[in-house]
This record gives sequence, C-alpha cells and structure tokens, in this order.
Amino acid sequence: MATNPVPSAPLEAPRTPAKTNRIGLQVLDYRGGKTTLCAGCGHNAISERIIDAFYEMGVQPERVMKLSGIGCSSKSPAYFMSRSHSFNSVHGRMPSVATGALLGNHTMKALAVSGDGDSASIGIGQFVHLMRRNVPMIYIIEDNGVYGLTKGQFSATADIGSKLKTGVINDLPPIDTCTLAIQLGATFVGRSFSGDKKQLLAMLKAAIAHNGTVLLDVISPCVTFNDHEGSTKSYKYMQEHDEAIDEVGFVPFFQEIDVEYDPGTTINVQMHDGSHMRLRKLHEDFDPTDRVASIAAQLHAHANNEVLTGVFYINTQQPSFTEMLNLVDEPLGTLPDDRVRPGRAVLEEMMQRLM
Amino acid sequence: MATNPVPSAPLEAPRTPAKTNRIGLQVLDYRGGKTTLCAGCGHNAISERIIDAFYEMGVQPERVMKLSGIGCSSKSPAYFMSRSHSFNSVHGRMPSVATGALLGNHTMKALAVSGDGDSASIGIGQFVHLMRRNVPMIYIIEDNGVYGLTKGQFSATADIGSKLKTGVINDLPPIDTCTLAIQLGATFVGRSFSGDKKQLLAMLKAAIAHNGTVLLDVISPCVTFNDHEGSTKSYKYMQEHDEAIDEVGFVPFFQEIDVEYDPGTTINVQMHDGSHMRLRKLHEDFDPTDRVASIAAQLHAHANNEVLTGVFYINTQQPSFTEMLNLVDEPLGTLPDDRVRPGRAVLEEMMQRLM
Amino acid sequence: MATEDVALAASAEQSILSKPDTHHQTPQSTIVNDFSIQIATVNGSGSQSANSVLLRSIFRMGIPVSGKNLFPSNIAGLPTWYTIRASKDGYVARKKEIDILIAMNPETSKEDILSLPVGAAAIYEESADLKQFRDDVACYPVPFDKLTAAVCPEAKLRKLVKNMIYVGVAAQLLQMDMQAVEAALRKQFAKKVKAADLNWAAVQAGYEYAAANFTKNDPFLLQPMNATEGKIIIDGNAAAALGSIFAGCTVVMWYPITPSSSLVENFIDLAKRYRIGPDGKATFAIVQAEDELAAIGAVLGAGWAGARSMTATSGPGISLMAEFAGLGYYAELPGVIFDVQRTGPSTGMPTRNQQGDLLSVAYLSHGDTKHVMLIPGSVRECYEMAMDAFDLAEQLQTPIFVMSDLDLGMNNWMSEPFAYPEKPLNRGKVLSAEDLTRLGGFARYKDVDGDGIGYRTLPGTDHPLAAYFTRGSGHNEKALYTERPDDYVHNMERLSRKFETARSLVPQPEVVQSGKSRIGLIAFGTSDFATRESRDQLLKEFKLDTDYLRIRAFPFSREIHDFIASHDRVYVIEQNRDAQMLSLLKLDLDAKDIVRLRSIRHFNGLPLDARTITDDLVSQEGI
Amino acid sequence: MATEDVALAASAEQSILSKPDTHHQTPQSTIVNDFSIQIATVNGSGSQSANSVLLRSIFRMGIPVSGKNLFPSNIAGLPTWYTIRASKDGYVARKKEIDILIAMNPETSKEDILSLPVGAAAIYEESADLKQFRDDVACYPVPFDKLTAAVCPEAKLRKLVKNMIYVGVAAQLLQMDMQAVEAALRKQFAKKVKAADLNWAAVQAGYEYAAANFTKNDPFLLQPMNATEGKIIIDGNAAAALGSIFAGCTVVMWYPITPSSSLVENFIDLAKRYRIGPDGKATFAIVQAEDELAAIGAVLGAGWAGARSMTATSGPGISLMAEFAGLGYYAELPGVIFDVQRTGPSTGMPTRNQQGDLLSVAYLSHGDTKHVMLIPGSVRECYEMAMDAFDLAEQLQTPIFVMSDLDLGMNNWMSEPFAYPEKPLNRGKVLSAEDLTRLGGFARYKDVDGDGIGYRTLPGTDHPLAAYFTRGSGHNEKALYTERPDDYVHNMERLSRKFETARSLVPQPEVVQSGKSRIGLIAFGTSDFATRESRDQLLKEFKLDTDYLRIRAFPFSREIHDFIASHDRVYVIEQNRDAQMLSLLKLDLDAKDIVRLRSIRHFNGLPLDARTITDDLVSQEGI
Ligand SMILES: Cc1ncc(C[n+]2csc(CCOP(=O)(O)OP(=O)(O)O)c2C)c(N)n1
Ligand SMILES: Cc1ncc(C[n+]2csc(CCOP(=O)(O)OP(=O)(O)O)c2C)c(N)n1
Ligand code: SF4
Ligand code: SF4
Ligand SMILES: [Mg+2]
Ligand SMILES: [Mg+2]
Repeated sequence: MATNPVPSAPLEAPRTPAKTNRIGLQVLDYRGGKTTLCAGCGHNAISERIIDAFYEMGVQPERVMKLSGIGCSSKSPAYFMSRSHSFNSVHGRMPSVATGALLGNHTMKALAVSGDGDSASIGIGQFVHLMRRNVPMIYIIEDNGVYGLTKGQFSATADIGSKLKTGVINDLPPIDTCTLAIQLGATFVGRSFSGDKKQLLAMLKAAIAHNGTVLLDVISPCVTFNDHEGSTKSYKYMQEHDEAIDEVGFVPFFQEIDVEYDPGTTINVQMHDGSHMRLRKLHEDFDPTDRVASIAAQLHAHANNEVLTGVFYINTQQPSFTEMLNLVDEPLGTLPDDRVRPGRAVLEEMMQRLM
Repeated sequence: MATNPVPSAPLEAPRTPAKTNRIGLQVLDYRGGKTTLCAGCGHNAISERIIDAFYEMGVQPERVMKLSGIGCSSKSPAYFMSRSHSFNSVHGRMPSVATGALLGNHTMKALAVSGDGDSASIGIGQFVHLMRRNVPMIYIIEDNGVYGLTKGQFSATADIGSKLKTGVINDLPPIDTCTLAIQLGATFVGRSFSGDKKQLLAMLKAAIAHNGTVLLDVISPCVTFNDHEGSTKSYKYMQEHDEAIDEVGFVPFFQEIDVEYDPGTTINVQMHDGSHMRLRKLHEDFDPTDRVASIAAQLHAHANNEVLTGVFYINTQQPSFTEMLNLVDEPLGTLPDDRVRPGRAVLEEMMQRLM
Repeated sequence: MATEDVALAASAEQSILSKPDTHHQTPQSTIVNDFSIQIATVNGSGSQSANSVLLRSIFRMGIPVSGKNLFPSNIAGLPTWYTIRASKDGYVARKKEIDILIAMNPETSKEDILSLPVGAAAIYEESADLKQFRDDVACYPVPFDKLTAAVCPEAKLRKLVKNMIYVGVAAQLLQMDMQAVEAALRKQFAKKVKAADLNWAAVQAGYEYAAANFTKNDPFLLQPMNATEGKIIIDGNAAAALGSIFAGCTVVMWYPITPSSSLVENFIDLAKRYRIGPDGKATFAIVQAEDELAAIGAVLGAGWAGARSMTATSGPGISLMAEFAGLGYYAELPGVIFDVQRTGPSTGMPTRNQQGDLLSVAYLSHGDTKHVMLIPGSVRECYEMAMDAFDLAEQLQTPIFVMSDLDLGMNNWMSEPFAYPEKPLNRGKVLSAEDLTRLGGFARYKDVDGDGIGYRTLPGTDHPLAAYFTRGSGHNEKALYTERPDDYVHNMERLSRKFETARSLVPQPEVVQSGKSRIGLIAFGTSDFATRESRDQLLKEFKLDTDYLRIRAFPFSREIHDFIASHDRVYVIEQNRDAQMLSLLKLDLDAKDIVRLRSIRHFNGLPLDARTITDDLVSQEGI
Repeated sequence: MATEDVALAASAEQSILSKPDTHHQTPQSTIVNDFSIQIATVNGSGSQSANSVLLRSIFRMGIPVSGKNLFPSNIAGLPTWYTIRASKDGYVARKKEIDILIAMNPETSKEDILSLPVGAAAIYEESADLKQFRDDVACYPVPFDKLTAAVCPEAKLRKLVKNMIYVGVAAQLLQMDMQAVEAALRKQFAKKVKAADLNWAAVQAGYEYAAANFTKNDPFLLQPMNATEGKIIIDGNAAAALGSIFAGCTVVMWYPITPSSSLVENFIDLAKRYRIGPDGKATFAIVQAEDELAAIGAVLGAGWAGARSMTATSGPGISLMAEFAGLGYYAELPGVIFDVQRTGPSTGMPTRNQQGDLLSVAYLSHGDTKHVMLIPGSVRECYEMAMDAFDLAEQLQTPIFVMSDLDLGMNNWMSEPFAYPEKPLNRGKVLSAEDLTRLGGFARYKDVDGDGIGYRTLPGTDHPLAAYFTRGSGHNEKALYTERPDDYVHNMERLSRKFETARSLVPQPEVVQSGKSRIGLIAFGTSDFATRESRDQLLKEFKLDTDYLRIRAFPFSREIHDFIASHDRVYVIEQNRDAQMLSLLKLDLDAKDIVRLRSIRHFNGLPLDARTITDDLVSQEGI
C-alpha cells in the first residue's frame, strides 16, 4: 500500500520560543485555511474566537470533529483548526450527520457550525430533534438573519420589521433558537455576538467543558447583505440593543480557582471536566438553572426588543445522549472484530431456535 | 367531453322530517366513509366531533378542504365529510400542501388532521414554519404518543417514562406542540381529549370561527398499542391527569347571545365571524390572551405532570397569512385569463426595455 | 363522486382475490403434498399463531412449505389472507390457485369461495352457508363459535382460540401427523404452558369435530417426507438483521416503515441479547430517527467516523434519502441501506410487493451519481449479503443498497441453516497514525492503487497529518476545495473507475444453467422462486428447456453480459411496470446484445407466481 | 494532509483557466468582429456594470455578442472571469480561446496571461508587469489607480469606477463607436445621472490614455454591423420568469439556490409591477419556503386547488423533491418545477454548468414513476416553454420539469423579441358544477377519452358530487381506496398511456437539417450553441456535412426516433459524465437504432465550446 505524501505547510520558524498551551501546542496549530468569506464578515471573528478557545483550553485538535451544513457560516470550519477532521455536509441536515459521527466515535469532541438559514429555515426539523436528544456537542449558529451565500434573502431568524437592502420588510416572527433549545432539552444555551470577543471566548471555553448539547446563537453580521440601517442583525443594531443577562467568567479545570466571587450575585457552575463557569447576574430574578424562568426571560426580552446575550440556561446533571445509550468506553467505530461479531455458538443457538 | 356518472350513495329516506342545520343540511351530509381504524381508537371519536361541529356551525361541506399526512390519524379524513375535497398527502409534509392549497384558494376553510408522529417527528420542520406563518386553517394533531400505523413505536410526543407494551421506556423529553405553536405564531392554540365530547366540540366550533392557525392537540388513545398501564396517553391516564385550564363555551354568530357570564372569571372573545368564545378560567392568573403567561403555564404544568387541556392562547387581532399577502378576493386558482395574463402592451414595454 | 361509498370501498377490498381462476384442477384421486391453503380472516384477529402452527406442523412432517401473509395497510378489522403452500417439489413461490380455503372472514367469504377452482375444498363457519355458491367445491362447514365456547370458558380469549379450531379441522382432513402439530404448537407457545394447553384443546376439538362429521371428498393429503430435516424457517428481515449482527454493525439509525421495520426490530432484539457486555455496556447504538433524511445522515456520519452503520427503509424513505445518497457517493462515505421494497409509486400499496425501486436507487440523487445494489434472492442471502454489504461499503467507501422486498422480508421461508462467516471483517483502506508517520501524510482522493479507491483516515487518528476535509462540493485529490475544471473531471473519472471496480467485488450472478438452450431467463430477488418453477413447467408442459441466470448485484459483472450474448432471446423477469432491471441492463449492454432482451413483468402487488411467467413466455415465444 | 494549504487552495482556484491553449491564432492583419474578451477580476468588485456596458456597446454596434460570467461559489474576494464574445457569424457558445485579456485580478494575472494563445492582447495594471511572462502577446499596461483617482475624487467610489477605465481602453483599442458606448452606459445607469457622468468620465479617461500611449499591435477590431437590430438581450431566468407571468402563474413557493434564485426574483419584480390591481391587491402569492420539500409540497397543493403554481430550484433541491414528485405523478397533480441545473453530484460546483439531472428527474421518486421534461435551448424558449409548462401541467395533470441550466439561466443572450401568446391558457380537463349536474357525477381517474387523462374538479366547486379523495395510496377510477391487484394495474397502465399521450403534446424537436448526411447530431439545451458552431467547423475544416436534431422534451416524440433511424451514426452531445440523454434515448429505442448512437460528453463545469465537439467527433470518425 502506497500513498502520496503531501508536504505539510512549512511553519515559520519563530525567533523566540513560541507561546504554547498546556499540551505544548502553539496557536498556529489551531489555525485553518485562509478565509474566503467577505472581509468584515462576523463569521471570521467567530472563527478567531474558536481558535483561541480551543488553544487556551489545550484541546488536542486531533480529538475534535468539525461539522457543518451549507452556507457562508458552514464554510468556516475550513478556516480554523485544520488538524481536526471536518465534514461539510448538506444544507440543513448537519445535526443528523453529527449525531451519527458521535455515535461512531463518542470519545471525540464535536464542534458544529451552522447558519441561521441552515438551522432555523431548512434545518429546524433536525435542530429540534438534536436538542431533544442532548447530543454532546457544541452547536454554533452564526446568525445574521439572512442567507449570505445565496445573496441575502431573509432567514427564519429575521426579526419582524427588519429591512433588506432592497427595501423588503420581514413580516414573519423570528424563530428564537435559544428558547427552542432550552425548551426541547439542550443543557447549555446562550447567545453572544461576534463583536463581543470577551463574552464569546468565555462562553466557548465553558462550552468545551460541557457534556451535552451546547447551543450558542452568535449574532454575526453579514456585512454584504444585512449590515445596513433597518437591519436588526447589523453591528450597529447589536451595539445598541445587546443586553447581557449575565457576565460569563470561566476558570478551566487546569487553573487554580483564585478569583473571588460573591455568591449573592454570582452563580458558580461546576462543569463536567472540573472547570468552573461563573455567571454574574445582570438581571434580577434571573436563574440560569431554572428552565422555565430562563424561557420566560427570553420571551419578555423579545417583547421589549432587547437582544439578550449571555448564558441563558445550564444543566450539568442531565446525562448526555451517548451516556444514555450506555455505550462501551471505546469508540464503536474501531472496536475489534471479536467485540462486534458474536461467536459461532451464538449462530448455532440461533439456528437451533429456528428449526 | 363525457364522464361516467357515479351514483351517489342512496340516503335513507327519513320517516319524520330530518333535523337540519342552518343551511338546511342533515348530519348525514357531513358523514364520511366507514372507518377502517380499530374499534375504540380515539381518532374515531374525534371524527365524530368534527362531524358534529361542522354540522352545528352550518358550514357548507363543499367549502371545506380536508388535508392530512400519513398515519392512522391521517387516514381519518376519509371517514368524515365526504362532500368536502380531501388530500391525503405524504408523511410529515401536509403543512406545505395545505399552505399551497390555501394559496390556490384562500376562500376555503381548511381542516387538517395529522398524527403526533406525522407532526412532531418527521413533520416538525413544516409544523414550525406553518405556525410561524399563521396560515388560516384548523390543524388537529390526533396525539397518541406512538406511531399507530407502523405498530406502536414511540413518537416525539411520548412523555419521559412512558412505557410501551414491549416494556421499552421512553427517555427523551416530549415535544409540546402547543407550547411550540404559541411561541411560533399560531393564534389559537389548545389541547383536548378525544374522550371529552363537550370540550372538544366547543373548541372545534370556536376553531371554525377563527381566522388564523388553530392548533388543537387532541390526546387520542391508541387502543392497540398505547392504552395500557404505564402509558401516559391512555384513556385511564387522561382521566386521571386531565386538568382543564378553562371551561370553553361557544356562542355561534347565528345564535342570540343570551348566556350570562361573569366578566370577573370569564373571558369573552369575539371571533372573526362574529361568534363568541367564552373561556371560564379554572386556573388563577391564567390569561389566554397573554402569550408569555400561557407558555409559562404549560411549562409549569409539565413540571407537575399535569396534562392541561382547554384553550391556551387566542389572538384574534393578528392578520392571517393570506391576509398579509393581500390577495384579491377571489380564489387565485380560478381567476380568468385576463386577470392573470398581462396585456400585449406590457410585453411590448418589456421588449423595448431589453433592446 | 361525493361520498366515500362504503359499500364500494368495502367490496373493492373484499374481492382482492376474486377473479375467477382459469386454471382448473384436473380431478384426481389424491393430491399429496402439493397444494395451497388459504386462510381468509381479518387482521388483528390473532390468526397468526394458528397459521404459524399449521405452517410449522407441515414443516415438521418433513414437507417443503412456505407461507405468505397478504395483509391490508391498516391495523385491525380488514380482510387478510394467509397462504400456505406445501410442495413436495420444493416450490415456494406463490401459487395462483387456492386449493383449500379456510374462510374465517364473513365479509369476504362469498368472494373467497367464488374464486376457488373446481375441485377445491372449503372450511367455513357453518352459518355462512357457502355451499349455496359452489356445488363443485368440497364443503366443510364448522360451528366455530360453539366448538370454541366448549373448550374456552373465558369469553375474552375465544376470539383468539377460535383460530386453533381450524388447525384441527385441517389436520384431520389432510391426515396430518398430530404429533407434529402438537410439537409445533408447544414450540409456538414455548413458555406459556397454559396457553398451549388451551390452544391444543381447541385443535383437538376441531380435529374431533371433523372426524365425527365430515366425509372427505377432496383429493388433498399431507404425508410425511424427509425434505426439511435440519432446515430452518425464518423471514428475510430477521435474516438480514442476523447478518448485520455478524457483520459487526455498530450504529443503526432508522425510521419505521412497512415492510422494513421488522428488520431493525429484529436487530434490536439480537443486539440486546448478544452485544451487551457483562458490565451492561453496549457495542451498538440504535436510534429511532425523526425521519429518513436524519436516518441516512447519521448513517453516513457514523460511516465517516469509522463505524459500520446501517438503516432500513422502503420506497418513500428512499426518496427522502436522495440528497444524502448523492453526498455519500461524491464524498465517498460508507453506509448500508436496506430497501425492503413495497408497491409504489408514492405511498402506493404499503403492504403489497414490488421490485420497483431499482432505477431510482441506481441513480439516486441529482448529478452524475450511481449506486451499488445487492439483491438477495433468499433468506440465506439476506443474511450473507448483509455481511457483504458492510464489507463492500468500507471497501468501496460508498453507500451500499440491499434491495430486498416485502415478500422476502416479511414472509417465512425455509432455508439451509446459515453458515458462520469464515473471513474477518474487511474494513477497507484505512490509514493508522503509524501508517501516516511511515508515509509522511496522504492524499485522501488519490487513486494510488488504480482501482479508483483512495485511502482514508478516521477522526481521532492521533497524527497531525491525519485530518482531511470531507465535503460534497468540488475537491481535489488532497481533499481541498476546488472549482478547477480538470480537478473536477479527474475526480469524477476516478469515481467511474471505482464503479467499474465494484463490478468484480459485488456478489456475482448465479448461473443456474447455461449453454443448453437458445433461450435464457434472467431474474433476481423474489422473482427467482417463480422463475425456477416456471422453468419446470416449461420443460414439462412445453418441452422447452431454458437457461437461467440470477442477478445478485448492480453494477453488472461480465458474466451477465456473457450470458446474454450467448443466448438468442433472454427474458428478464421482474416485478414492476417499467421493466426496471431490463432498463439497467439495456444501459449497460451493447446494442447487439440488447436485441436479445425480452421482458416479463408482473406488478399487481401480489408475489409473482410461476404460471404468470410460463403463460407470458409461451405467448411471446408463440408456442 | 493536515492543513488546508492556502497556497494550494488559492492556486487551485486561480488557475481555473490556466491550461495553455493548443489552438493557436494564425496571425493575420485584422480580425474584425470575431474574437473573445475576458475580464479577469474578483467577485464583489463591482465589475458587472463595466462588463455589461462593454457587452451592450458591441450589441449597439450591431454586432452579435454574448457574455458569460464564470464566478466562484462565494460572495466576494475570489477570482471571477467574464467573457464577451463578438461574432459576426452569430456564434454565441463559449469560445475556448481568449483573444483579449483584461487582467484586473493580481492574484490570477500571471496564470491568466500564460493561458493566452500567441497573438492575443492583454490589458492590465501597469505595475503587474505582465509583459515579462509573454513576448508573443500584445501588451497594454494601464495605470488604473492613477487614472481613476484623476476622474473620481471620492475615494470610496474608486473601486467601482476603476472598472470603467478598461471599458475606455478597450473601446479605443478595438475602435469602438463611442456613441454606442455612451448610449449603453447611460442606459445602464438609467435614472442615476450623476453616476452615469462619473462613469462616462472614467471611460473617456481610459480611451484617452490608450489613444495617447498605445500603438495597436494586435489584429482585433470591432466594426459596426446590422445584425442586432430589434433584438433583445436577456438571461434565461428572466425570460422564464416573464413566461411564467404571461402563463398566468399565481402561486410560487421557492427556496433560494444558485443558479435558480434569480428566476423567482425576476418573477417577484414582474408580479409586483404587472399583477397588482389598482386596489393594491395581488393576483399572485409568492412565498419563500423553509426548504424544497415545502416548496414542491405547496406547488402541488396549489395545483390541486386549481392554481397555476411553480417553483425553481437546482440539483440538491430536485433530490429533496423526490418524494413529492412521486406523489405528483401518482396522484396526478399539476405543477411546474424549473430545474436550473448546475454541476453535481451533491453540492458539486454550484456556480458551474452541467446538464446533469436528466436521469434523476426522468425517474424522480421510488416506484414506477416517470416525469415530463421540457428542455429550453434559448432564452426565447425559456419564455415559451414556461408557458408550455403551465399548459401541459394542467393538460396532463402532472408535474412538469423545465430543464434549464446555469449557462442559459444566468448569462445574457441575444434574442429575437418574444411574441405575445396567441392562444388562451389551456386549463385542462376541469369539470364545473354545471358539468356535474349535467353528467350526474364523475369518476376522477377514469380514462374517458382514451388518452389516459381523467377529469378533475376543484375544491370549492359548488356541487354535492364535486368532491373526490386525493391520495398517494392505491386508488381506483372513482378515487376510492383500494388494494385490489386489478385496480392497481389498471391505474398504472392508464398512467403509462398518459405518458404516451405526452409524447405528442410536448414541444417537438427542432430538426435543423435532415436527409443530407449519414451522420446525425443530437443536442439539447445549451449544448445547442456549440453544436451549431461545430457543424460549421466540420463543414469548413473537414468538409463534413452533418444533420442535426435538437431535442426539446422528454418523453421523446416519434420524430426523434425517425431521425436516429435514418442516420448511420448519431452523436448525442451533452454536458454530463454519464451520457444521460443518450441513456434516456437508449431506453426508448429499439436495439437496431441504438447501434447508431455515439456519445460526445463534456462535463468540466465550463459551458460547452464548439472545438470540443469538433475534436471529439473528428477523432471518433477517424478523420
Ligand atoms: C438543498 C439546498 N437548498 C438550497 C441551497 C442553497 N443555499 C446555500 S447556502 C443557503 C443559505 C445559507 O444561509 P445561512 O445558513 O444563514 O448561512 P450564511 O450564508 O448566512 O452564513 C442556501 C439556501 C443548498 N445548498 N442546498
Ligand atoms: C416517508 C415515510 N416514512 C415512513 C412511513 C411509515 N409510516 C406510516 S404512518 C407512520 C407513523 C404515523 O404515526 P402518527 O402520525 O402518530 O399517526 P398514528 O398512526 O399514530 O395515528 C409512519 C412512520 C411513511 N409512510 N412515509
Ligand atoms: S455574504 Fe455575508 S455571510 Fe457571506 S461571507 Fe459575506 S458577509 Fe459573511
Ligand atoms: S393502531 Fe392505534 S391509532 Fe391506529 S387505528 Fe388502531 S387504535 Fe387507532
Ligand atoms: Mg445566515
Ligand atoms: Mg400517533
């Protein structure tokens, strides 16, 4: 068996010893191909934060699977973490592919990137069922309210009254993927903004630490088709209407917990891997561990034209889908023959029964 | 052009003058073919109530379109109102067919019958988008928590902990179609029980009077596969857990409003056609015109293992989808040539532009 | 027409088998081990057990037997027919003529008896008085309710127990071995001794009533043989599930649909029994999907991640899988899809048989796609081809479709016992971290070996050069995005080459006979049974010897071309309207061989029978 | 390979047209009105206006011209090529050779110039210094930024205005009629006078710079002709939208997908302009669906309710429509589906061309389904066949697929102006309440007229006998549920009969020439343009006369069979890998005619050019 080696891209020789993370990798090791998205596209900023988060958390890139559908957003996995296996599937049906991939190898970390069209329009069916199952993965919706790749038609997350450059006004209510996700069974749900580096990075790191479905709806302006006056998904609109419900802090498991916090105003969530997420409440009466309250907060914010961001809901107790399936510890895909093919005696017994 | 006449089924000659409704039709005129569903199936009871409701409201059967997907439930339109046009489409995709049919003729009353598998499993994508559009139609989910027609597998409305005859226990959270519908944009949402004749009939009559999407989730036990001990969709379970949130009264527009009501405990809703729905509150603080409160009530009931029934949400102000499209009054499908084909001058003008 | 005319609708369904039969039984003194029994009943009435006991009793007497359930697409209350064919010659296809009717459904009984050939026999409820309709049929009226009441005090159980009465009546009339009957019955109710006793009492009551009241005036008898020793009885779906278990399938995502559901349901039972470790942990994941798009999406995702994954479906599910099937072809993802075919188009007749998805599966998805299909022709092949399918999916890195059908999948068939697989699982070309270190990297879509098949890595392979980017958009050898015309053509031509490779890897055809006759027959799947019987009819009745090849896979191997080339006329026998297999052959053949092809099609939803083939062929041959 | 190697990926896209061309330009003194111009740029840079002005200026000079946009599947920043072909002979296919390059994209400019034939010309940014790469090409370096800055004080606008400079340079070098250029420009910016002035200044600046600095040393010239008088320029999608408007289409449900989106977007514009009454009320409903399953579901629902309904999509959408397409066929529902084909399989190359969905559409859905396809071969036919499609959908009561492609749909083409339809809409066999009273009822699926087409009623028809039950499951003539074998066969055979009826109702083939040659060519859709040009090449260069038939629809009419039967060899020219049209022909033909078929395929995603056909044919003919 012979294959043709492909030379790996030569890495620049750093003059000073390069900065590395806890597993000895440089940020370079988390980079991807050059983006082909528009300059200024929110999606590019999200890719950057993903690189930072996985680098800072020290996740081995080979242990990550990237999954996406179709759209500008869904292209972005090509632009970060080239050392991770990646699967750019079909429009709106990434959740099933991700579910299958995780069943094939449930020891991997799965990171999915989708668009609002990909998830809320064509993909809402698979979205709903993925959330219901609490499949352990990070699901990012790069949400710009339009179909970027097909040139700017409204998607199902477009707000009522939002206006296209052509003057067309959206008159259908938006689908709030966060509220849906909480309601349906996802165990870590939040919203962020591609322009909010700090919040997004903290949420991504916490997401990496979580075991269950993480749904992050990240408002990510489309500079080409939906960043003008009248759009409710523009940089400007977000700057004016972004209302953080909590301040997200994150202390990874490999770091000493030194930061003080006030248990009166801050909720400390111990994550699956031993990390801690600190949610400092910015809204009164808000409790991110209370499903019903969390949904109510969303509904009220909608009514007030606020765009809530932050972690809305977190549940670290609910077992994930692959846990509920009670799988063996090793990946199903690479179990040796003798663990997946019963012995001769079993066939014998079956044949006897059937005689 | 010649067609072969099919003799209409001979109607029994009544001895005494038959009872007729306000348009002079007998209940017989609302009947359908003989059911092929199991004896005792909840779906048959719902068919009976539909017959009663349309008869009592005096709806001309020719003005009604019946639509359905695939399943035992979706077969039932064959068993009522044979004088209405009917379309039994494909599994889970009835909402789009119904939407198209209504665009083709928005002057018709549309009555859709689906199952929980048809709507919540395979069909949730189209369901979500139909609700969002507030397409003017009555959408009934005959909800038994299982796939009857394929012999009793769990559907996506099955409750956590519900048990199949085979002993298999459902461990995924149910999709609450009512909560979803309210959240997404439907304007008349409620739940009933096939065994509750009075409530179901009142709700159906009010549904007929409504202009917008009516979503009725009707618990309808499957006697063959899901009516045993351990099922949460059995007759017994419903009898024990059914918790009416309001008492539904209905006064059709052609009837004098003579019933007194107490505005303190009862909400009087004036419907599109002039009828009145009277909702007597059985739960404190409950307001069926408040979306957020209505959703919260559902979420709380779930947490308490109650099955709420009654009208959950009503909004008579929101224009329906066909109204928002600002269509001409006549059905689009049968507009004469000269109203849909522009004149010669228009083509001339176009050609000039293109030269 | 304004009303769903109930009378009409009912009769439409009642008279499903009502066409008077034209093939008359020539009266003879006795007909031993060569006739068919039809039990007409309503579904949901619990007659399966009785029918199964009858079938298995005959089997235990050593007589080749087969059973077919003709049931409506609803759950309870509509006419259902179960047909048992005993055939000393081992014919297992549907027999057009019914020899013995057991009429348990009052709604259809008149039509049922009218459809019998002269000289047949009928067992029926006394009060139905079917004798009035036929004086040329041996009539055995039985007071079922009275007999049942006598043996079954509990009124609730009578509906079920009643069916056992006819087993007894038939056993007496056919002179069956009552020991075999009792053994079959006791096995049927294995752990439920009380139920077994009750039912056995009912059988005896029927037997005794018949003995006391009837004078046999029909020719049908069952006599012990030695032709079923060591054989098993199983349906195709159970066999395919078993094959999947032994193929080491680990991920199943499915959506219920008749007639495929029982394949997965069998797999679930088997997996729970044989694939859970002592620690309670499973070496499998089975998930009920929300629909077929999700099912195939997960199958391909799992295949990509390295798992042996499968789904089972039928026509409507196949249509919904079209987009993903194209992704599987183009991004080269392994996965197994069982298509247990039923009568289309659209919802069609969900509980009727057809071989109607060949063309749509072969070219499933837009663009230049082609798929590999395996076509089992017996329950044993359901088992074996399940294993082949998983091997081929990984060898060829593409979705493999196993084209079964309702007749094969849901009916009981006799078979030699299945053999334990001797070869290890063939996991195809997968590079490990060590391979990568040795090779210094790899190019996912490079045709290194000239067979069109590249090497792949699995997610999680611990090597910085292991990852590649999988996509349904344009990609070059290195799996990089490209819109270059030459990259595209290069890749597509390699895919064609891979498809050519498949020709020799898929199960080769079975040549039953070749070189003796100028006339060849080609059949496949469940058309095989009737074809074999028809060949005997042709030889016996018309002195016409025929050669025969059975196709077992698409793409077609050279042997199929050769077979066609070496015959003057080749009849392609299939169960669909549009001659779909003949079409696929036509596309694959040179014109000089196409001229040889003739078509015999049968597509009314009932399983194919030999007489239909014989009649059609004889008429086309002008004999 | 572990990293998405940027350099590789970029070059993969850069050199899309980089294969050095083998067809050399024989040097001559002047070449008038017969060459191609390619503008290499990046998408999102706003060069469309400039390219359009260039195209339309040539058109205004009376010279036959065509334009093709070769763009990447992203939104901004990647290489894009726009090609304009001027052809005094009226050839509008892609020309393989680029004669004049306008290199505006620094990333691809080296490869761009390297791909030019000897004797070509290149206009480029001075600083790129492309001359270093080619001394056999006429080089015209232009200081674009300097010139732009001079005419455009507003820095923000310069990126756009810069493109107009090359229009001026080209105009000077090609000796274009500046009045025509100005007229084209002013029409382009119709209502924006200021923009027009600014852009016109840029054109002039380019013109003057060229006049002052260049000595022409290439042979290419444009001279006024009189061959475009009264002609229009339009793309196929706009034409199809126009046809749909005049067909009285009332319901549109769609999901955006390249390259079909602009069809619906054009329809939206037109409908808003011409189909809203003075009261503001619309005679149409256009809904953006959640996906293609919903789009076709609504189209069929609307068709059932009596509306003329349509959707437009491309390959992936077609795959998603498979299940509903089968319902449409079997339940006999009208509806129009435009398939603007792109390169498959799967996502494939979304902005590249292909005729690759023929086989999958013809047999779209499981079971025995077949669909009617109309195949426009020009923008005029996009208009006309849109109208045909709506008529046929209602006449035949079945979904009609209109098979356009990216090249036809998204590129600009010259055409005779479209004619106003003379016939009223053909709404097919629909019974009114009065009809029902007269007839006393009807049977929906009865073949009253022997053409396989039944009569239908529409929901809302005010008659107690008007209603019938539509279903995708088994139904008899009266639309009642049935599982009867004979009902099923009866119905399926009628559907076959209906498909035969379609043969004579669909647009008949265009026989361009027949009876002169032993060699026939068959092409269709956008393969027509190159085929016509190739025929001239064959005649001129090889003295080979060929007959030619253009297919316009499936199922095939008799004329197609006759054409094939009357030629020794028939080359089927198409743009896909698997010879899909040839396959459909093969399935429809007798073996004696199949031998005549030869295949010429082109499937690299670029529009077909004449030379490819000529070369292939000549080599197959062994000339
Ligand atoms: C089945 C199918 N239908 C349509 C398309 C065309 N398409 C490509 S991307 C896209 C929308 C993407 O929108 P979104 O997910 O919001 O991503 P964005 O580009 O905005 O990031 C569409 C409709 C497709 N690829 N496949
Ligand atoms: C595409 C497709 N997949 C699967 C099926 C098989 N099928 C028929 S009915 C049904 C489920 C019906 O369940 P539900 O909607 O709850 O109806 P019920 O029978 O319980 O009333 C399924 C899976 C189908 N007809 N089509
Ligand atoms: S079109 Fe919009 S979403 Fe797409 S890359 Fe450009 S800015 Fe981003
Ligand atoms: S199986 Fe269940 S749902 Fe279906 S008809 Fe019977 S009782 Fe009703
Ligand atoms: Mg988007
Ligand atoms: Mg159900």
